[in-house]
Amino acid sequence: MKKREFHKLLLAGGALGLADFPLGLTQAFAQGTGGVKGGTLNSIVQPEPPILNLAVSQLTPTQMVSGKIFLSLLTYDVNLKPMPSLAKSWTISPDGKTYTFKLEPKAKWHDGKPLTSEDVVYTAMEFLPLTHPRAKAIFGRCESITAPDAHTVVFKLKEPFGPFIGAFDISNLPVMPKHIYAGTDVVKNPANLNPIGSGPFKLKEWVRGSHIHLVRNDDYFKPGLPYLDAIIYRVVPDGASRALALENGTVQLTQWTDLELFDAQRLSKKPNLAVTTKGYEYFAPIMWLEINNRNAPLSDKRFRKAVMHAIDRTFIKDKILYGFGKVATSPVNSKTKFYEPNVTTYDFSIAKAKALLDEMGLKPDAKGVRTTVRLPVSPYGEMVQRTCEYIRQSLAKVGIAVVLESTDPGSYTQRISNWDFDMNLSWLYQFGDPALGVTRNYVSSNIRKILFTNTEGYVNPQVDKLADEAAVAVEDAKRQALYSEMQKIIVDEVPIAWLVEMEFPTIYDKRLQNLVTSAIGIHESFDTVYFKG
Amino acid sequence: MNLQWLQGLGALGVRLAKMVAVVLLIAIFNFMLVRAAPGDPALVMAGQSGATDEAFLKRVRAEYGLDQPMPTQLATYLGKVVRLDLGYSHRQQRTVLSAILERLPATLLLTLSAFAISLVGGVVLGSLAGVRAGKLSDTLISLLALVIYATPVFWLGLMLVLLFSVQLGWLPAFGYETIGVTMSTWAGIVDKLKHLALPAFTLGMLYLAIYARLMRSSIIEVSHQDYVKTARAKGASDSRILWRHMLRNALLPVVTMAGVQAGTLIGGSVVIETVFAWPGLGRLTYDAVLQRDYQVMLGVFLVLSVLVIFFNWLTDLLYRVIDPRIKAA
Amino acid sequence: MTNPLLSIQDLSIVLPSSGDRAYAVERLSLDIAENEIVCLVGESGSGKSMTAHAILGLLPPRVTIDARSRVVLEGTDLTKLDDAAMRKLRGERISMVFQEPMSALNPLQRIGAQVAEALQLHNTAGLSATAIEERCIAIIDAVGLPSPRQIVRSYPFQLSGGQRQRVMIAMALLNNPRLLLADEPTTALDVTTQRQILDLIQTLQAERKMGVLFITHDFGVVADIADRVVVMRHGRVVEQGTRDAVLRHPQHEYTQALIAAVPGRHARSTALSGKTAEPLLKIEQLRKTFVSKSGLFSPPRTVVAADGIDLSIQEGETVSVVGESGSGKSTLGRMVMRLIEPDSGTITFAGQPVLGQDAAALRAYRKQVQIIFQDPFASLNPRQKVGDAIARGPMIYGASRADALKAAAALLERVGLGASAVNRFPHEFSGGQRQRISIARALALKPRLLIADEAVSALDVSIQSQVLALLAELKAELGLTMMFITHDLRVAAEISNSVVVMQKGRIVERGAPGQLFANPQHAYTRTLLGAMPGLDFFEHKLAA
Amino acid sequence: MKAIVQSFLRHPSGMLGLVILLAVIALALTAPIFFPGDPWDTVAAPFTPPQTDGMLLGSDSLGRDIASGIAHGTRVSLMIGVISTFVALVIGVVVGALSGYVGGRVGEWLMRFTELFQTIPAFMLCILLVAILEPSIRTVVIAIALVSWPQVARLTRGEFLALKEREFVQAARCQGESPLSLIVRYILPNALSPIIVAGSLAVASAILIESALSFMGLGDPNLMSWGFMIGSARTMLRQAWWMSFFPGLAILLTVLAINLVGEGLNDVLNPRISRQ
Repeated sequence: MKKREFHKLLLAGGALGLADFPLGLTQAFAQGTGGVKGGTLNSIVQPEPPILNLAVSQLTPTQMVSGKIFLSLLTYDVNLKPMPSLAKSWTISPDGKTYTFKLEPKAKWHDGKPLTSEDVVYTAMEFLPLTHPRAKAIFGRCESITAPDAHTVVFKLKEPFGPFIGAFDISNLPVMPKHIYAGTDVVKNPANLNPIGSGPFKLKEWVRGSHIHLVRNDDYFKPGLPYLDAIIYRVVPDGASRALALENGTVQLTQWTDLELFDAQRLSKKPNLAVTTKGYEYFAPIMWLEINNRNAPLSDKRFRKAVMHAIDRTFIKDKILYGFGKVATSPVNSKTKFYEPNVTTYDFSIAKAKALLDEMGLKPDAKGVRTTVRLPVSPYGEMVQRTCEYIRQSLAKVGIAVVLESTDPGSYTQRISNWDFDMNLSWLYQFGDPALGVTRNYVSSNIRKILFTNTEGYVNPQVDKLADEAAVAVEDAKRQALYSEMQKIIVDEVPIAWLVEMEFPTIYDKRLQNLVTSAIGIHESFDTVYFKG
Repeated sequence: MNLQWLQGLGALGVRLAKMVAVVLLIAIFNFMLVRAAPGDPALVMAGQSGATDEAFLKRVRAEYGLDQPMPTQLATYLGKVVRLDLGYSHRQQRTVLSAILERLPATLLLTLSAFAISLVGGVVLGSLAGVRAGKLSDTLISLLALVIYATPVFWLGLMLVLLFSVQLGWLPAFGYETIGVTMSTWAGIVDKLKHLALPAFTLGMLYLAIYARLMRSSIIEVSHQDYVKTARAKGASDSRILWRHMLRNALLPVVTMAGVQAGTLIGGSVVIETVFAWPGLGRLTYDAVLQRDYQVMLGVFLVLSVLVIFFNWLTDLLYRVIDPRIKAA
Repeated sequence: MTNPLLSIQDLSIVLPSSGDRAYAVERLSLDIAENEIVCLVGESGSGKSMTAHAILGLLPPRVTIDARSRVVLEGTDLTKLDDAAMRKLRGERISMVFQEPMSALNPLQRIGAQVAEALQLHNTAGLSATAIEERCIAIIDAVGLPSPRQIVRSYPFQLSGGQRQRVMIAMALLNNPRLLLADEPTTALDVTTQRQILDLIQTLQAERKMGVLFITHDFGVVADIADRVVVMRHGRVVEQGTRDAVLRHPQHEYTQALIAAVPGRHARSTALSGKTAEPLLKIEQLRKTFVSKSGLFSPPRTVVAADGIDLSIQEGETVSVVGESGSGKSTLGRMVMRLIEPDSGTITFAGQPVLGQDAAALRAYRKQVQIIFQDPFASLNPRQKVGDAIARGPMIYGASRADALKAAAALLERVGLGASAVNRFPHEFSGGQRQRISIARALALKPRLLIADEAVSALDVSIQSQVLALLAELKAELGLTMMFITHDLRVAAEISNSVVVMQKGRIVERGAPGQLFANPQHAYTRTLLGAMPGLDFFEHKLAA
Repeated sequence: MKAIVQSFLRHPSGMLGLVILLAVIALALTAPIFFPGDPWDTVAAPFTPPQTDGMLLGSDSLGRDIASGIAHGTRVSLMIGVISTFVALVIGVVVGALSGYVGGRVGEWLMRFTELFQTIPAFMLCILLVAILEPSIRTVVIAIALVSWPQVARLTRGEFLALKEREFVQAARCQGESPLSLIVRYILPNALSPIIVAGSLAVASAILIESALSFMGLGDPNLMSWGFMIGSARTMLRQAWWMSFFPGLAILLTVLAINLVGEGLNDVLNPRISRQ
């Protein structure tokens, strides 16, 4: 206990203005698994999250910052294999219907109260259904969620659900403190402003428009962790300023789309910086061009095939994504489970595209325009804008005139949800398993007037059947066969023009260790991250 | 004496009444404008926070009273405005007033310093050019003013960042203060000033050009007045005439223009706050507009309009200090 | 004559090349002695004002003094002095008073500060601030301003034109200069105030035995105060001599013409025309008060323009309405023209009521009554050809454009401008010519009543007399009835056969010019007559 | 009229502005000749610096020719400037004339309304209008017009109040001129010169506002305008300085030229200055 006391003294010393305590000294007292204690990690959060409570909002910036404050039962390594987090151990019944988790006994909330199975049950049964779109689809499949004792939680499924074991990460099940939220309006609960979690870091200060300052949680259940004293996420709206911040050392870590990709390419060659595209496997998004299957002539398969042929996807990968990506061949990302490589391919050939369009009887008019389509440009950054402009130029060459329509988040959401578009450039996360993140775009049951669903209106009963069967199949081999057949059919009908499997650069200061240790990469809790040398 | 005091009070009363009337008018104007937007706010709220089912949409509409007929919405809204309750921002998870008050000091700091830089700089350069009309220094200053006046303010900002913080590294490129490092109060102030330097200077430059050109023509105008000839006939030297007689009279039109320009100065802060990542109201509005956060949009518009009225009142005060006629009328 | 205080020899002032002539003043020589008032008289453009400015080195930029000129003050040639020496002299040995009192004082500075500045600049005796203050109060009292201590603390806008001119004089005399240059100091003032200022300058000059160079265009003023007279034309001296010599026996024919042009000296009609038929224009109990609100609580300021006016004008009669500024004479004219609506009272024209007419009646009325304004440069639309300006009237009442333009050309010919003026723009004409165009425009509609509001006040004396002669001719020829509004009794006497005197919105007296000049009844008429510059001199002339 | 033209020819800075302006207009007209291709096409590798691989001013992030973009952008920027100013002038003059000539209650309320517009921060109003009505060239023009008409209205009202009392207008009334012809034939021609000058300055500020809007991402995505080019270059400042430098320069030169011409016109049309 002495060492812990000494730590407190040290920290207290810091608060008393002895800020210039020689850093070297604190490092001498390092211990834990080879890590070096101390130091502040500066990074960027772009755009500024609306709220830090992961259960209320699942936007990427919230996940990244709150991933340090809240924990879930498990986390997943780069190959999506489950690893312990709040749950020390877990067992799955032979019939694949009962999942039992043993919780960490020493886990505590930031306000000192112990974390029990009651919190897990409350979060899954009452909190998430109110605020989390995918919660119902996943936990709705449970017959019951019970807490036999303070540190055991049992999930009983109605019928086996292959990917269920993959649903216990912080984006699906962030465990919430029951004693704070039970019985209140969770969305408006004041605790959302200074969230009480169980993770390695606590929120010290959030100055809107400027920065979010997290500090070490001393009662973290893993002894001696976390190594870092504090993490500061800075809000910098201007792209050039963000690149500058990394370059002059004001920040030591950037991720997702913090940097324009050409800046990422340039900065990754700096001696003191390193780059990795690992840590995004759980998301593994594909940038695609959603084509509204309802509007003629887009409803004709040949038109959509012509679109695939007309777009030079290697140019997009190299010139717009600056090499951060891989040409996509199927609705399932090559990093996600059950990916099927040999399906029909669409090479870049304007001649083939024109041939298909002629075959359809779409003749170009005097100005060479066969048809005009509308593409609402989503307001999420320069890269989207550039890609839409490139698509307009490419399709113009085969006679398809594309009109770009500027939108803001409000009107973009409304137009896509109401199917009021011809084409839509977008990307969705696959959450590691086709049943969680892929089929929702292609099964006819999910044609709904809401974002991130089968808004292109693709209907194929065969695909529906295959998707349902694969979801409940237990052995992986059986699921692989079903998903492979499904991918062959979808790729042939091209409801969506898949362009590039996106890779996001995480650029960080070379001295940072254990940065990317799981499939959710920089969303992880950073409890083992430290500065070496 | 109390007659004058009464008049002063009367004038103040009129100004306050005018301020309240204008604020209410702006509230109604904003309300109509914002509701004219094609997007349905409830859907936006749902879209943003991922919750996508109908029940959630209905709850949001009810919470915002979006389902009631327009007049009642307006009435409730105005009722709240008068009680300074600018509503609750779902997006920011807190009352609009707290969101605004948190960002207000940054905007005040930026606009007031830009206002000071532009007015003082403009007057000095303008009178210099005016006094030496036709000579080299005049043409130089006038040309510089014209060029700055014609430069897009954000481009100027970007170029200054390139020069001062990237190339020379003297000044920080963005942000409000160095975070995470606890500093003594004095170092803190210096740090804040260093952060304020570039944005305030960029925003100020544009208006400095405007005031310089205006001051120059005003000085030339005043130099033709008869009382200047009287002063020369008394044997006063040119510099004495400039300081004792010309400057004060020449300042009047510049100060009036400063009042009129107040609106555009605050408008301009939006661009500057984006380029320099300055956490002010300007950027809060820009984000609110893009995220369709109506409550924040209306709130900020009201506060900014009051800010403009405050600036007008400030310049009016400045005018009274310079021109005794109004007080003694 | 003792050696002169100031001697100007061969002064030539060179105008910038862009000017309309090379020299503003050519080879002018004149001397001013101690204890003497020298009047420099001439029409606008004669260079009289430039001369005064040249003495003090206050010429506008790009206007220079020819090297050969010499301006000697007590032995030192001012033209050779450098700026610092010149500054030491200005306001100390020579000081100057200007024409426009309303704009000659710094609006934002108290009177006391501006007067004291004259002393502070030349404080050789090292007086303390309080001593200077006392000297200021003394001089302000000396120029006849009431409660000097209060004047010292007030601002220029709180003083009348006359009071401000007194402040200017006080400022000029504070350092007991030997020479005072007065550049038309009374031209912008009312007749009565002008008289007080002229008396003030004379008394102060006599007390201090100063030399005064008094510049004016009004021979009446010359007659009143001048010891010696210098007559200038186009930058040259045409004649110089004592007042009586020059006025009684002018040698140069230009001087003779100028003196002849002084209005109000020809035979004046003494009796009314005697016609007692229904008057063309009858005004009964006309009232009008202007109310200006300045602040929410401050009392609104009211100005009474008409306080129960009764006036009737016979057909063919010329009635002149005389009064100082603020007497309401101009408002009366505008009310008859229905440009300003009276509060109460009635106006009847040719038996028809004028107020409250419907549109058609108003249009018919407008055709029969026309007006000529004072400022030649503001009474014509700069963007409109002269022919169109005249033709517009008839065209509105149905004449075709061709006929209207033909009539316009004839009218222009009649007023002495020639038909070719039709296609030219107003800025191509002089002040006098523009007034002729305004007259042509007024006559185009063949009106029965013509109102002339200060129609000649802005013109030089010689041109003034030509325009008055033209008006008289046209009136007789067309049988017009005329209401002539003016502040100058002499002009009124010249042109009209019945003079109405107005004060603060009320008619105080009416009579034929002869009677009025012989024995004025009302006290105010007497003060007006008394204030008329050069009255007794010209009367003697008349009498002799 | 001839005199005005002659004195303008002798006005150095005015002529300089005119020459640059004519060059810019010529560039707009001859754009399809010098730069035949579509400015949106990828014609070179991205981020080619100026004067390499035949790229006069370099290429942008998608390899589009910046020189061609500037040439084609000229037409759009000038068009936006001129049209929005025209609309602002029409509204401003009508409101100003009405409130100036009619005066009294109506005049007061019209002026209150104009002042109201000026209390709302102009650029903020622009952002709101454009964001709400979906960014397109039409909405940008409307927004700029709505933001710039108050200045014109204030100016016109001042001129009308002064001219209404002038003697030649009173004389015209006595000649029986109708109120409408008084305004059109007597007051407006004399009020035109300050309005023309204000108009020219308004075109300049319209172009600046359009570029600021595009910089904030609220420009029309289908139109290659200078503002759009700077907007798209915003994040690549360090990477490719030329992408934002040349369009910025184009804006600066055009706005400078318009201002010089405006100032020249003001000196020529405004006799007060000639008294100097």
